Amino acid sequence: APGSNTGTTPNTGTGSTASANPSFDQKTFDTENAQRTATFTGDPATPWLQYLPGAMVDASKTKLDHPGKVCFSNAALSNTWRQTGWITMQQQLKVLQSQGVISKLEARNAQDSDDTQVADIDYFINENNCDAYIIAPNSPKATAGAVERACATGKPVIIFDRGAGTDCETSFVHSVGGYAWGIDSASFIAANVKKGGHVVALRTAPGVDVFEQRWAAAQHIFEKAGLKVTDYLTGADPAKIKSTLSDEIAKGTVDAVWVDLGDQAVPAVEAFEDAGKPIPVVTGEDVLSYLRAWKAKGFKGFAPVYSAYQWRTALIAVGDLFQGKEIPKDWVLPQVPVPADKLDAAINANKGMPDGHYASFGGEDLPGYPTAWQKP
Amino acid sequence: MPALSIRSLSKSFFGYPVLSDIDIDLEVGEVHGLVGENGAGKSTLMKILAGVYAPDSGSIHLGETDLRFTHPTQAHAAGISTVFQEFNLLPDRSVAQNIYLGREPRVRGFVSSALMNRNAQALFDSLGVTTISASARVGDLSVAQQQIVEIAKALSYDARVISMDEPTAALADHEVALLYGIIRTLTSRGVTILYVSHRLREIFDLCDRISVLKDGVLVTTRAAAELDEQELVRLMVGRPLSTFFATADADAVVGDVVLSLQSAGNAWVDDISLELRSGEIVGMAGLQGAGRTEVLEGIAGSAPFTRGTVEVAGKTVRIRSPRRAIQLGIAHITEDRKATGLALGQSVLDNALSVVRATTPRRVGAARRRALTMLQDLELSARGPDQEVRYLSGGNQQKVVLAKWLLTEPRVLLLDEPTRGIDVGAKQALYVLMRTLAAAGHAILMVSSELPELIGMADRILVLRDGRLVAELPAASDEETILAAASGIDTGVAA
Amino acid sequence: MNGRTAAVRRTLGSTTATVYAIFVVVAIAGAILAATAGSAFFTEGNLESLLTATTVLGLVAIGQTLVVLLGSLDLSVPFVVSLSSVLAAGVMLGSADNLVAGILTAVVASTLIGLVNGLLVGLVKINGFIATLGIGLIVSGYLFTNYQGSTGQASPQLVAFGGLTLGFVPVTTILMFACLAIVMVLLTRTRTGMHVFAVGGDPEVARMSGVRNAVPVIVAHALSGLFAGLAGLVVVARLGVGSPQVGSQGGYDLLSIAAVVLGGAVLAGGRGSLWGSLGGILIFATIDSILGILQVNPYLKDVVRGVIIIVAVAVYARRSVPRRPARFGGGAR
Amino acid sequence: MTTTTRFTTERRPLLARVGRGLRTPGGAIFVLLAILLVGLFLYNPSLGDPGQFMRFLGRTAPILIVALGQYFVIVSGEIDLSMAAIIAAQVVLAGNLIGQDASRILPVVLLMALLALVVGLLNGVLTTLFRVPSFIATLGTALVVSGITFYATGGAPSGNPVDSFREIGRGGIDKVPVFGFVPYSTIVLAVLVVLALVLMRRPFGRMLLAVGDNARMTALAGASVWWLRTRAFILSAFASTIAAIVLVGYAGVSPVVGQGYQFIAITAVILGGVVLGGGRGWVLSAIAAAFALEVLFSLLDFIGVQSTWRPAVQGVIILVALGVPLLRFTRRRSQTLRSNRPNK
Ligand SMILES: Nc1ncnc2c1ncn2[C@@H]1O[C@H](COP(=O)(O)OP(=O)(O)OP(=O)(O)O)[C@@H](O)[C@H]1O
Ligand SMILES: Nc1ncnc2c1ncn2[C@@H]1O[C@H](COP(=O)(O)OP(=O)(O)OP(=O)(O)O)[C@@H](O)[C@H]1O
Ligand SMILES: [Mg+2]
Ligand SMILES: [Mg+2]
Repeated sequence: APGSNTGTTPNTGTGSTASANPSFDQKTFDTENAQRTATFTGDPATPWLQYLPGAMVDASKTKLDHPGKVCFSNAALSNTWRQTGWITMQQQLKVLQSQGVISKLEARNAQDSDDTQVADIDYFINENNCDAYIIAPNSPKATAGAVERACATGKPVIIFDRGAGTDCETSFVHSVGGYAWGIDSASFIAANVKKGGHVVALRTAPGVDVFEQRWAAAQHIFEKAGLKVTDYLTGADPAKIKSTLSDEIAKGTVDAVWVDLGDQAVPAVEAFEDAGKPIPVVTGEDVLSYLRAWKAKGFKGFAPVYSAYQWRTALIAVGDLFQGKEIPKDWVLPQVPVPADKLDAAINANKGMPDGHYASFGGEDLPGYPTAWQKP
Repeated sequence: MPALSIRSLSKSFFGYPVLSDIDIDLEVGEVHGLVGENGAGKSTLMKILAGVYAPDSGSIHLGETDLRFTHPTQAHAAGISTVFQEFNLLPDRSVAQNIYLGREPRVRGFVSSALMNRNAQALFDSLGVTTISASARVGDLSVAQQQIVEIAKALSYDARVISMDEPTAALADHEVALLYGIIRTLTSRGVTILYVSHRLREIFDLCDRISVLKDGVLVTTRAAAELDEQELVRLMVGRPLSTFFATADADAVVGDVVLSLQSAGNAWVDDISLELRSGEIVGMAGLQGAGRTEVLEGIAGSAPFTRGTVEVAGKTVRIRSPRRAIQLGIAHITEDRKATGLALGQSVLDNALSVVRATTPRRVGAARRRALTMLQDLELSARGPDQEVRYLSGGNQQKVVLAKWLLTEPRVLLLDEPTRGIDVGAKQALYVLMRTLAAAGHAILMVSSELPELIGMADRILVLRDGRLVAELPAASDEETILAAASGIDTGVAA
Repeated sequence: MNGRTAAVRRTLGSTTATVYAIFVVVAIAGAILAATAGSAFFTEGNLESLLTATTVLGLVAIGQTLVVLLGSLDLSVPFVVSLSSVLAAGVMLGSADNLVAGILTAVVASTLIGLVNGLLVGLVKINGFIATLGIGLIVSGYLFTNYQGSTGQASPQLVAFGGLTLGFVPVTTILMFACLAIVMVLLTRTRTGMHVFAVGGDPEVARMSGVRNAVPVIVAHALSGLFAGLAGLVVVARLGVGSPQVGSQGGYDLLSIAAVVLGGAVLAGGRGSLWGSLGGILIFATIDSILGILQVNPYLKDVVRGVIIIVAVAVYARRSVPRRPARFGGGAR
Repeated sequence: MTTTTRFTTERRPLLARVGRGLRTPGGAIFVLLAILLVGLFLYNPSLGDPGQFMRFLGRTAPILIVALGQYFVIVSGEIDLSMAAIIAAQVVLAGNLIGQDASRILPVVLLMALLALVVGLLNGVLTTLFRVPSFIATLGTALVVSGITFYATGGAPSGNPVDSFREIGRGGIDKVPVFGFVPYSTIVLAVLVVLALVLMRRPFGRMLLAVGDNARMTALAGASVWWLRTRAFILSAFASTIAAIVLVGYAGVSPVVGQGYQFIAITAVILGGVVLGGGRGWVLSAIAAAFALEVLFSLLDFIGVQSTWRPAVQGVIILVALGVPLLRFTRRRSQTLRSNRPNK
């Protein structure tokens, strides 16, 4: 029924309705909560190669005696996280090409459309000349059918970022997940705002799984901490974020701002500055625009991370399969947030990078570093 | 028992009465003329009969039944159809589709285009029209042909009462004759015709009885035989019109040549050579489609000449746009004021100032002051300078068009059918105005399809045929001579 | 007879012919470009993709053509597509038994929304642009409030239907053509259909001729809703789930209008054809396909699309200049 | 007995004109705005403080400016769907080219003006000289402009221009008597509104209305129709650019900044009684309508309407605001003669 979920009405102040949020899943919440602090296999210096111990994929059947062609169906390039990842992936490709593992990467960009992505995958299948598929699904359930068709070709299928709503894939590469992200950031707020405090949550868009999970987890934490939450859908439009917050500031106190996408934090911070109010707790993400604003303005911040290096891991996974190296069936990558004490290090390591760059891009060892990431 | 009786019918727009307490009886099989000045309310009355407007009070009886229309369909169903003053055709659809719009014939539930075309063709055959194909696109037809389609459409309803609002305004003489024939056939079948026209000759040719409207009030209904033109005009205008055409002052001087064309031509006209002097009124005659409008458009730059030379006040000029023509002092009053003369949604004042604003924006202030007096001098009938032109009657709209051009203080006035759809009173006022303008040194080139008007007003008459000038006739030529030259049947007079 | 030859001449010289001429040129150019890129354009696989891409937009454009012919617009279609998809998938819930119920729910709801559009435009006389924009916003509010991401599950028959092909021709494409044929009959052989042209050409003339203008307006808008709903069903068949975003993701509002105009219809109403619209969609789909094969950056795709629309419509505008027949030859001065 | 009024040069009394005006759609919007403002003050008394209210007005400035630009185009009988694309392009241009170097502000602003001129000119020339309907022409240029913008930035531009440049959208004059705080954006807005009012009373403005009403007639009156309409498009592109400058100041660079503005602007302009198809409507009504919409959106926030329902409420308000007067007007409309037919 209308009005049964996500929103909260600030004038009644009836707190959150996390338990009623259909996106909330206690089991996944608990799993990801545990994985946040788990120990990962592999060298922490190359986190993109780390994974949680678990079932491995037998790669003997996927071994090729020639460089393989990889077909990549990408959901979109419409935010800076995806751009950062895409650059990292292309640089990784150069390495694998020079090693003679991969011949060619044919990429199609679905521009945020499920239907287009299904068409893209079907095109790859119909053309029948891919040695492996990489799919970054736009929305898990909607692409499930097409992913299953890709699996049916018998070629390896690597899913990364958002899940595929099926488990036919060869391997699913992802960092811990949206719940973990939400838990990291919301716990920071819960620890820094007294009970009964007012949190404004800025949400990008409804219905995108990653965002829904971040929000569901955060909502859960806020509810438990007894915080009053007002959430807004902003479409990531900075003007809307700013005016929304201006209204909130005009109406009463705001003790913290939680965002589900790092880009949104900067205009939120500016709203307090413009109103001449002290900046409260504002969480963000490891995107440099936020990290730099955080450092420059010295408010209480926290940057959860959704590791951008998973883009190269997906390609590495394919390369491993072509070379007959086994890979984890569920390749969970670490997802280490940037707290205040690591802020300076994160900023210094990324000097000269554009504002949209993500600190966890994980490409310092790749050819073309740093210039490849610096061009717009 | 009358075919249709109108009883104490009243209608007002925004509180302004347009028809008050009208009583008219239409007898079976008669042609009933309806005359009156512009804005008298003739078209409004017809639209009420057609179900387009609802009356404020009063009633309409068809035989025994009391009619109340809320939609034009009901008028059609009751046996009343209408030829409207404005065209009511869809240019992108075929002739047959237009005629049967709203009641397309169906065979087993589906519209049959074949049947529709056959019916339409049969209708034209019965009217003796041979030049129109039922499947032709209406937009491809000439204006006159479209008017005939419009008439055919009204006839196709098998109505008992047909109202016609200035059906001949766009017709040539032989087509008018065709219409006369159609009307006679209809009346012999007992159909009643309500006929509106500003051409008094037609009224007397056709009508059995005549009703006169003035300012929305019925002045009288009389048998045509009891009236003559003088009397009718007096009833319409409320005063006698002594001499209809203003005569030129005896001592009026014809001055220098202000406009001269030598072998001018374009895709539509060719080899046009003429001279226009200040203070003179030159008429231009020709059959429908002879190219008179195009000559004016060539001079005024809206369809520029591509050949020959044009001189204005002795200087050779190239007029490639209306703007250039206006700068040279040429004013072009077009033949279709609604489509090309006015912005109907704008006010009287905005329309009057439009040319000045477009060409000499710096003079707008002065022009605004003169505009008000000029509109008063033209005896405009409107609520004020802020009234939308849309709500003025045809004649008053024409006055606004004239005002907007006169405000540019032109040297040369090109008038294309300046009296089309204008009542006698306004016509005469315009004639007087033309004389005054000529006397003040303006040069006037006037196109008209009404020969008496040309003969009465012009100092000399140029005749155009098939895009070429074929004759120049003196002022006092008779209609036959002009027609002969225009049709090429007997070119007794040298070009 | 005379009329018939004139009609034939008109068809040959018509905008629709130009549309298909452009299509052929684009397809040939595409084949050549694809070949230079080391790929083939006319492969069964690619043709199947191309036809699939035509289907959803094609269904939407059928309705949009009706509405544009009428002189109105339908900006609510993307949201109706989404609504239809979530309703159908939500009712079916993956069960074979709920197939009919799901289809009916989706179709009825979509048609009702179209009907409301029609009532607002036809009776309340709100401008079509605004009325359908407003209804679209309302539907989107409903969608975003009640659905978070993909939802429901298509019934297995529907999914099977979505994957069915005859040779390389998807059955859904054939369904789209069937709809096209039905609407064609509606437009040329029924009074309401003919009145769509009349009201689009000049509503006042239509009214004066005894047409009840509201009827074609309401019917056309309702059908536009219906076809958007069918498009939503095809989406469910392809994706297997309903999605509250799928319509806006597809940009079906502006894309369908652009396709209809690319097909030679005049936005002011009264002029256009279904075949033309289909041609418009084929052109779009072909260009998309070629640019995809050439791995052109998706943003440059938009640039190409924009240029094609403008150029094509400019060409039509040039051709349809009404000219008085010239009597004398040219000859500059 | 005589019922026809002869022509008088007098105008009706001011009060009568105002009264009549308020009953037209263009006038009713002021009433609606007043009601909404009362609601806004009730739900958020802090806005009663002049400084707060000026801040509020200031942040609505970009959309109001966009509506202003759209007004010129709509009143001339066309429509401009390229505004959001121009805003995005200009915002990206400012972010990428000015960067952190204040000395580049002037040249980049000039470049932005040039871009506005080119796009406006293109829109105008395509619709007038090439007779591509403006809906399509501006949709096309929008695709081209935004396609190039996003191609050049890879899809997701980022990176704000230097703070001094952003001052125009963020800053203001403090301690102004009466107002307290006056954001620069309100000053920009005020200047533009006054300019627009003046422009619409000048021959250019009157002729723009005439073009929207009857383009053929305007051409024959010696006006250059293509140039009139093209200037409207150029004004619209400049409005988008100014809005972009204010926006990039207010909000910073983002691919979605300005998205959907043209639809809000078109809605506002029509809500303000300006007729799609041209020839009618007052510029101040259009601005008032745009402001009313912004007030409405804020009011919804204050009332606490669930955020996902907001588009729906917006849709309902638009339909009610337009539908109710129309229901009242259609009865009168049907009495009047044929409504102004499009000039084909
Ligand atoms: N084939 C045609 N197609 C479209 N319009 C035409 C065509 N022929 C003539 N016209 C227009 O119809 C009108 C009458 O034709 P034309 O100008 O050739 O004759 P005219 O001598 O000016 O006659 P009149 O002024 O009595 O109508 C003009 O406005 C002309 O532009
Ligand atoms: N829809 C309308 N709204 C307001 N006023 C109108 C409307 N239609 C006509 N009028 C006014 O009603 C009066 C009568 O107009 P009508 O068109 O009936 O005159 P007419 O006798 O047909 O004149 P003409 O000979 O010029 O055609 C005019 O003053 C006109 O301005
Ligand atoms: Mg009349
Ligand atoms: Mg003529």
